[in-house]
Amino acid sequence: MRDLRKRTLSDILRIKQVSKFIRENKRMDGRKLDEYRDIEIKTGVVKKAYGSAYVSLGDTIVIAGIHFETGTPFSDTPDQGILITEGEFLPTASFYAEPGPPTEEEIELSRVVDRGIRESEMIDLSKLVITPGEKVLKLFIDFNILNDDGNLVDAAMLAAVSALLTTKYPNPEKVAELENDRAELKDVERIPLPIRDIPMTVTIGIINNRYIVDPTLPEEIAADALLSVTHTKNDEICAMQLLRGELDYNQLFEILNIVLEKNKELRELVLSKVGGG
Amino acid sequence: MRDLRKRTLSDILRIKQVSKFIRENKRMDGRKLDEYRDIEIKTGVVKKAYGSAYVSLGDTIVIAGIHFETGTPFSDTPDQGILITEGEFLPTASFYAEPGPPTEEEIELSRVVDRGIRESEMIDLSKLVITPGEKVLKLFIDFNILNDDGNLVDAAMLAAVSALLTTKYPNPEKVAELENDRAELKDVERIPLPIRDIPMTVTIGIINNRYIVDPTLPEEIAADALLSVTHTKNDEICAMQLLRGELDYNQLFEILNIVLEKNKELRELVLSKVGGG
Amino acid sequence: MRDLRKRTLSDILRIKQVSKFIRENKRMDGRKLDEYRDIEIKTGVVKKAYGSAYVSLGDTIVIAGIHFETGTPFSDTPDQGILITEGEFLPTASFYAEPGPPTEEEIELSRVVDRGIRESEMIDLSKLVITPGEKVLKLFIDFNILNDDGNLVDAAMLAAVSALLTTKYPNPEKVAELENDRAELKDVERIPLPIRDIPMTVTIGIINNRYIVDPTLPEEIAADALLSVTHTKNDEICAMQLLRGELDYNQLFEILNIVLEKNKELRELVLSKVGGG
Amino acid sequence: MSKSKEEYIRRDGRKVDELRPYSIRTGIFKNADGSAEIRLGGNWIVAAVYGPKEHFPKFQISQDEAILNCRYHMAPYSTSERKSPKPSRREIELSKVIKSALEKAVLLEAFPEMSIDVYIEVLQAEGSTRVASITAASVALADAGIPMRDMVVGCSAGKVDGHIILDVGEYEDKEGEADLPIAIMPNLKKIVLLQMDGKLTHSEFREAFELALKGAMQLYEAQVNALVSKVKEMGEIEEAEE
Amino acid sequence: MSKSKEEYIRRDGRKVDELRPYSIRTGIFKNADGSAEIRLGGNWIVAAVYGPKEHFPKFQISQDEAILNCRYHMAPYSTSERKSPKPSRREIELSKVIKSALEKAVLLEAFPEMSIDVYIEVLQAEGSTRVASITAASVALADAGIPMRDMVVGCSAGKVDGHIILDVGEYEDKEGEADLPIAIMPNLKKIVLLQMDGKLTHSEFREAFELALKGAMQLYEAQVNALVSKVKEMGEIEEAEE
Amino acid sequence: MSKSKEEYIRRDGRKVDELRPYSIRTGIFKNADGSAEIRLGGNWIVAAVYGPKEHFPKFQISQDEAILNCRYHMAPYSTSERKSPKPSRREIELSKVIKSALEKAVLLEAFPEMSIDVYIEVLQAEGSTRVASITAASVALADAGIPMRDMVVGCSAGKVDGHIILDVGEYEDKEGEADLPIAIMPNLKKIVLLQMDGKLTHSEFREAFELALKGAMQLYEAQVNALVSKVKEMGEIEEAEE
Repeated sequence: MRDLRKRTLSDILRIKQVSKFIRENKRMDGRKLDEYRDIEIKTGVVKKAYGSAYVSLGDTIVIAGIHFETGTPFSDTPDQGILITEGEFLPTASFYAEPGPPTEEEIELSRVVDRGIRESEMIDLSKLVITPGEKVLKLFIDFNILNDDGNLVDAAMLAAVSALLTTKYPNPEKVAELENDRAELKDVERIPLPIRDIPMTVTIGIINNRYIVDPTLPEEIAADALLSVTHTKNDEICAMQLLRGELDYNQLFEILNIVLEKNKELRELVLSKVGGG
Repeated sequence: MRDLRKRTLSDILRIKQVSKFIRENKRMDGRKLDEYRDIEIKTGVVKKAYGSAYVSLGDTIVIAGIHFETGTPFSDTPDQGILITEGEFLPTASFYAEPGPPTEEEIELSRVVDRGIRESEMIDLSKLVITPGEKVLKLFIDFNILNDDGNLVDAAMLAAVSALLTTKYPNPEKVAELENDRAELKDVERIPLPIRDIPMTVTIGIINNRYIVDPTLPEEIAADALLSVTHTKNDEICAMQLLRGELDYNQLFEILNIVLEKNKELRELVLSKVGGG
Repeated sequence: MRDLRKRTLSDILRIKQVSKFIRENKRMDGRKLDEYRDIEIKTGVVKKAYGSAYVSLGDTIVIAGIHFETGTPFSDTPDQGILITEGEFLPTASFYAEPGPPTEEEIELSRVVDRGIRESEMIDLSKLVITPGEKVLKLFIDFNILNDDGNLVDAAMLAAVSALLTTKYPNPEKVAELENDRAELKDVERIPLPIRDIPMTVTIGIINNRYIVDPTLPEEIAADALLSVTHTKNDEICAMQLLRGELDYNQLFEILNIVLEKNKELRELVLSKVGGG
Repeated sequence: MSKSKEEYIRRDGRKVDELRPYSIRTGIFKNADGSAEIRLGGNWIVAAVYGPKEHFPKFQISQDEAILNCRYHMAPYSTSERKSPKPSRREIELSKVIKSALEKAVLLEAFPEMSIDVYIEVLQAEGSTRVASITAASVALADAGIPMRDMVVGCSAGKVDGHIILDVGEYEDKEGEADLPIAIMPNLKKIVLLQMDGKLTHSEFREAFELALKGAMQLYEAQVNALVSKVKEMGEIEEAEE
Repeated sequence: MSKSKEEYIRRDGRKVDELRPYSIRTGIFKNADGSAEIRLGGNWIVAAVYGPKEHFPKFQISQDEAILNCRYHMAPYSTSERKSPKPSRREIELSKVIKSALEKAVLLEAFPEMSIDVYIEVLQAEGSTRVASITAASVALADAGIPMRDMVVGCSAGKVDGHIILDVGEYEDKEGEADLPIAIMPNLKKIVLLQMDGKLTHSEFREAFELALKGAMQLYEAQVNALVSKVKEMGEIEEAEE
Repeated sequence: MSKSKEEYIRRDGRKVDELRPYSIRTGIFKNADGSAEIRLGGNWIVAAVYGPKEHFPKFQISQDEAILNCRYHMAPYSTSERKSPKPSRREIELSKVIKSALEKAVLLEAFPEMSIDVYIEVLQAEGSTRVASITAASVALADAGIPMRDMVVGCSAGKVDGHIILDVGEYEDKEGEADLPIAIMPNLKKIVLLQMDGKLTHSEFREAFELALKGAMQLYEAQVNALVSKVKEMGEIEEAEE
């Protein structure tokens, strides 16, 4: 379990170090408080998937892959495809990440990413319908943390969004003609996903009442609070999660302003690296 | 796990106290040996369910709720609806009741309640058929122990029976016309459940060779045996479970006579509070 | 868990004893190095199953039972029935065999037996089709280790093969006419399984660089390697599993020659006891 | 219901008060500390006992007495439809009532901080498996040399076509009007397992209970004989070895 | 959106800044160390607290502070379609965020090596259950006498038909444009739970947040009253007993 | 089968005795004590090693040697149909045979009471993943500085269209007549993993085995090179830092 409250002796020393730097408006890796680490984005890294992306934020590494299956729509949304997001920490990611059923941290992370995608209405799910009320496409976003050096939400969102932007999916009209969905789906003509928005998530850590962008794992442990905010391309807030800690009321609004800026920076970066939108 | 054999020092002291009272034909709470605690029954407590009941037997609190889904009948009973009973101790109920998969005590309790309802033929399951052999209604009885002060079987049966007596279920003829069962089932016209009997369960504890009705948790721990017997309204025995301990042959028949009396008392009480039947 | 590496003091003494005998080309139970223990095979032991066999190899006891259900074919083999093999150690088998989800040893054992049956093409799965692409028979091989005194692979294969050789299965043409598969399947006319081969598995242990056949549990613990090899009736190798340990390259080929001989012996024994083929 | 009790012949040819053919054997598994097999009509059930032995994990041990674990389980091939090997809710309930019954017989206080495991496997099921299981398990416990206050022996009675019958078979379980499985300690005359489903009047219940008692006493003899023949066999082996 | 904020009447008759009817009771369960019940519109939620108590297994204990466990769970009958009793991914996430919020209020450092269990059961759900749950849980903790830096109280705001509204009901949750559940420590003025979904501009967000704060302060009064009336009752009982 | 062994060209253009393009890198994950990546045709597999470290729970530790844990797992997106993240029976079997092979190479007796965890993740699968996995895992173990008797390197051979071929690709695995994955300790000349399915005569088997051996020796060179380049890089970094 990824338990940021765990305070071993070495954690405490690290926290002191981190705090000392932050008090001087510096960070241990030389970054400015509002600066992201180097961001690497590679798409199409897994050819077997319909879309995929490899993202590294410094030493944090995430891979996302997109798959499709046919299925029955939910009874309350007969004219919508189904979006499913499942994220796991691979046991390669850290000493704490052991194999087993998903932990509450993994479930929270998956659901935060899912809300970012879903609430921004990034994908037009009505375009995933094969026969209304009977058969639709299920879009699976699977992502994995391969190495954890903090800020998993931003990294996972970047991976999921980049994978989706470069996904080609089975044309539902052609799927309707299949005899054996399961065997033949992968050979159906593929068309680009109907993208309507590009949500971006920025997570802010509060250390010594200063706001830091893209916290590393030691910074997360040192932080008094961690807040993830997702914006649409039109600057609406579409998802928010206080991952940990407590905030003053005014801190919330100060953070929102920082996030709004960084979110634009990040979206431009993705567009330049991935295209789409 | 609810393990009545667990004998801490305080258990042992409690058992001695309980036994001392019983030897003098008294009980710690002032009741007579064959007297129930105050019984509170409220029906319709959960509007979201098709039927529900809140029952307290002294400090023992149980809630039961009734739900319906459509499903395929069992292959050996194509012309019968399906009855499913699942009971759980909520972790609010006691220090021993921890969250997790159902324990053997929870499974036994559920199955004893289920047999009481099923074997009395309380519900005419043939009236739950939508299309014979293809589609029927599944009737779910879910009950929860919210606080455990003993005699869970009687309390759970009272809750389940009271909830069923006041349940209105989706008219199968109207269900047959639905396009989307799952989404529309809850809006279908509802009619009263076809009730054929009102089973009642009475549990007797044996302490110092005396028979006590409606045992509290300390009395259950002190008891040498606990026997639950369910009767139909026609005084037939329809279910029986030796929950714990050992009985002499003659004790069995002495208990049956007590149970037969109490069962009538209890049924009248339910009818007066709930109506139906 | 069946962990052959577990080395208690009594294990170590036993290993020394076993090794001493083997160095003198003898075995503790008086057998020659290449000799099987007494093999008992009884078929039709469980009338409720479509086929069954009880096999004992000395004190190792295995029962296999064959069942059928209807189901949907896999998307990549629409014109083939489905073969499923599941083996478990019953907790009767040994002190280490505790109830619970299948261990890695149980899964390996099941899959080795499954490969022996499947890769030899023993059963003509195309004869298990009811409606191509839509409905086929699922053939379940369930086997249990009742007592473990080593060489479980050979014993389980003998039980599975003997059960299959004497299985009569529901005529798919008649199954096609059923209204309610689940309820009526067991009453359908039964015909012999379409048998095309009779695979046999022989497991060799290496102790002190000598090859021993049909190792007992103490011999397995003492062995440096355990190799299971399955042959078809035409002397082709159709499955192989290094269960444990390490082999020189030349040892592998020496073992293959021994296995080829023993495999014929075993096949004749089965044919004489069970018939078929 | 037109035929009298004496005339009524059951579907499998039995009279109302007749047990199915039965046999009990002990010492069937080499590894277990005790074991037994029962055949009762088409039922084929084996039981193995491991223990008394050290209990893990430590925090669960009881200072005063041994912990008895009990698993009743049906093999996938034991029924005419395949049964998933995963324990069902029914199997979990029966494990609990069988454990509860055996606990009254075993001198648990003789083995504080230890545990005793009883494993029952139904290899073929044909009605009344729970009582046949407890009968076999009790023999396996005795075979393991575990001290007991009394044997435990089970038997069922039921009601079919209006007749009270002994030893409920599979058809009678499915189609009958009532099923009453019991288990007793035959010398202490104590009931340790008692369940019922179906419908019985009080007088029918008494008749069924007494019939089940009679059947249990008959099976108790078979338990004793199985244990005696094992002792005899061992004597013969020892004599032969001398 | 044609109607002004003052005129807009919600489907259940409420004004935009109106809470549903609510009540909070404490001391509802005898066995628990603390307990509370909240009713908020159709929501019916109970919470029980066990602890502080020894923590098992030992290797998980924390030397510095108590471990807080928290389970948010919905009863199968709490929703209009039956909910499986097995915890869903949603329930696991909500358990985590509620735990995380309560941890900021409880003086965990007062009980090193111990654990405190908070169990929340939604008996009937009608929108905004997570914030009602945390409100009840906080009262149950106080009822258990566990020392806290402040109460925790939750409330939601949202956007429906273009209007920012207080205390999102079930219909508004499903059909509305945004949902913002928050929980605060009302005296310390700290946000301890904050989630959002839907779409809000920054100015809408500010309006919604301030509305939710206002609602939370109103519910905080009900928390205090519930605790005060319990103390009064106890006083009366004691007086009566004297 | 009309074409001779020399002429036969495989569907992906390879000769019968030709490996797919491959590369091995080490030190790819910062947190793990050792890590490696292998690409072999379309296979993309990573391995991480944690340990040696204290083993929990205590009652499982071995007094004499370290416990080696091993997990082989396929990512949901690694195959052309989505794979459930839950380990399948196939993955559990492969974890077991890979663990069994690595145990022969690692000097477990150097770390009594400790454990070593090997995690293998198949990010993209294209045939012969188990042998590629073991090849990567062995490099990750060496990268973690864990003492070993020898490297472990795996390779597969098979039979397709009547020809014995090296390094079975995905199409060849599905459509071919036999698959023979092996792993060896190349200096000690020991087989530590050996499985087979399909049908091979004894002489075909010998040919396939020898081909797989040859391939394994080629991949062993790549293992060594990966470890050497890492050492070189570190040297360069150190020089640069001086």
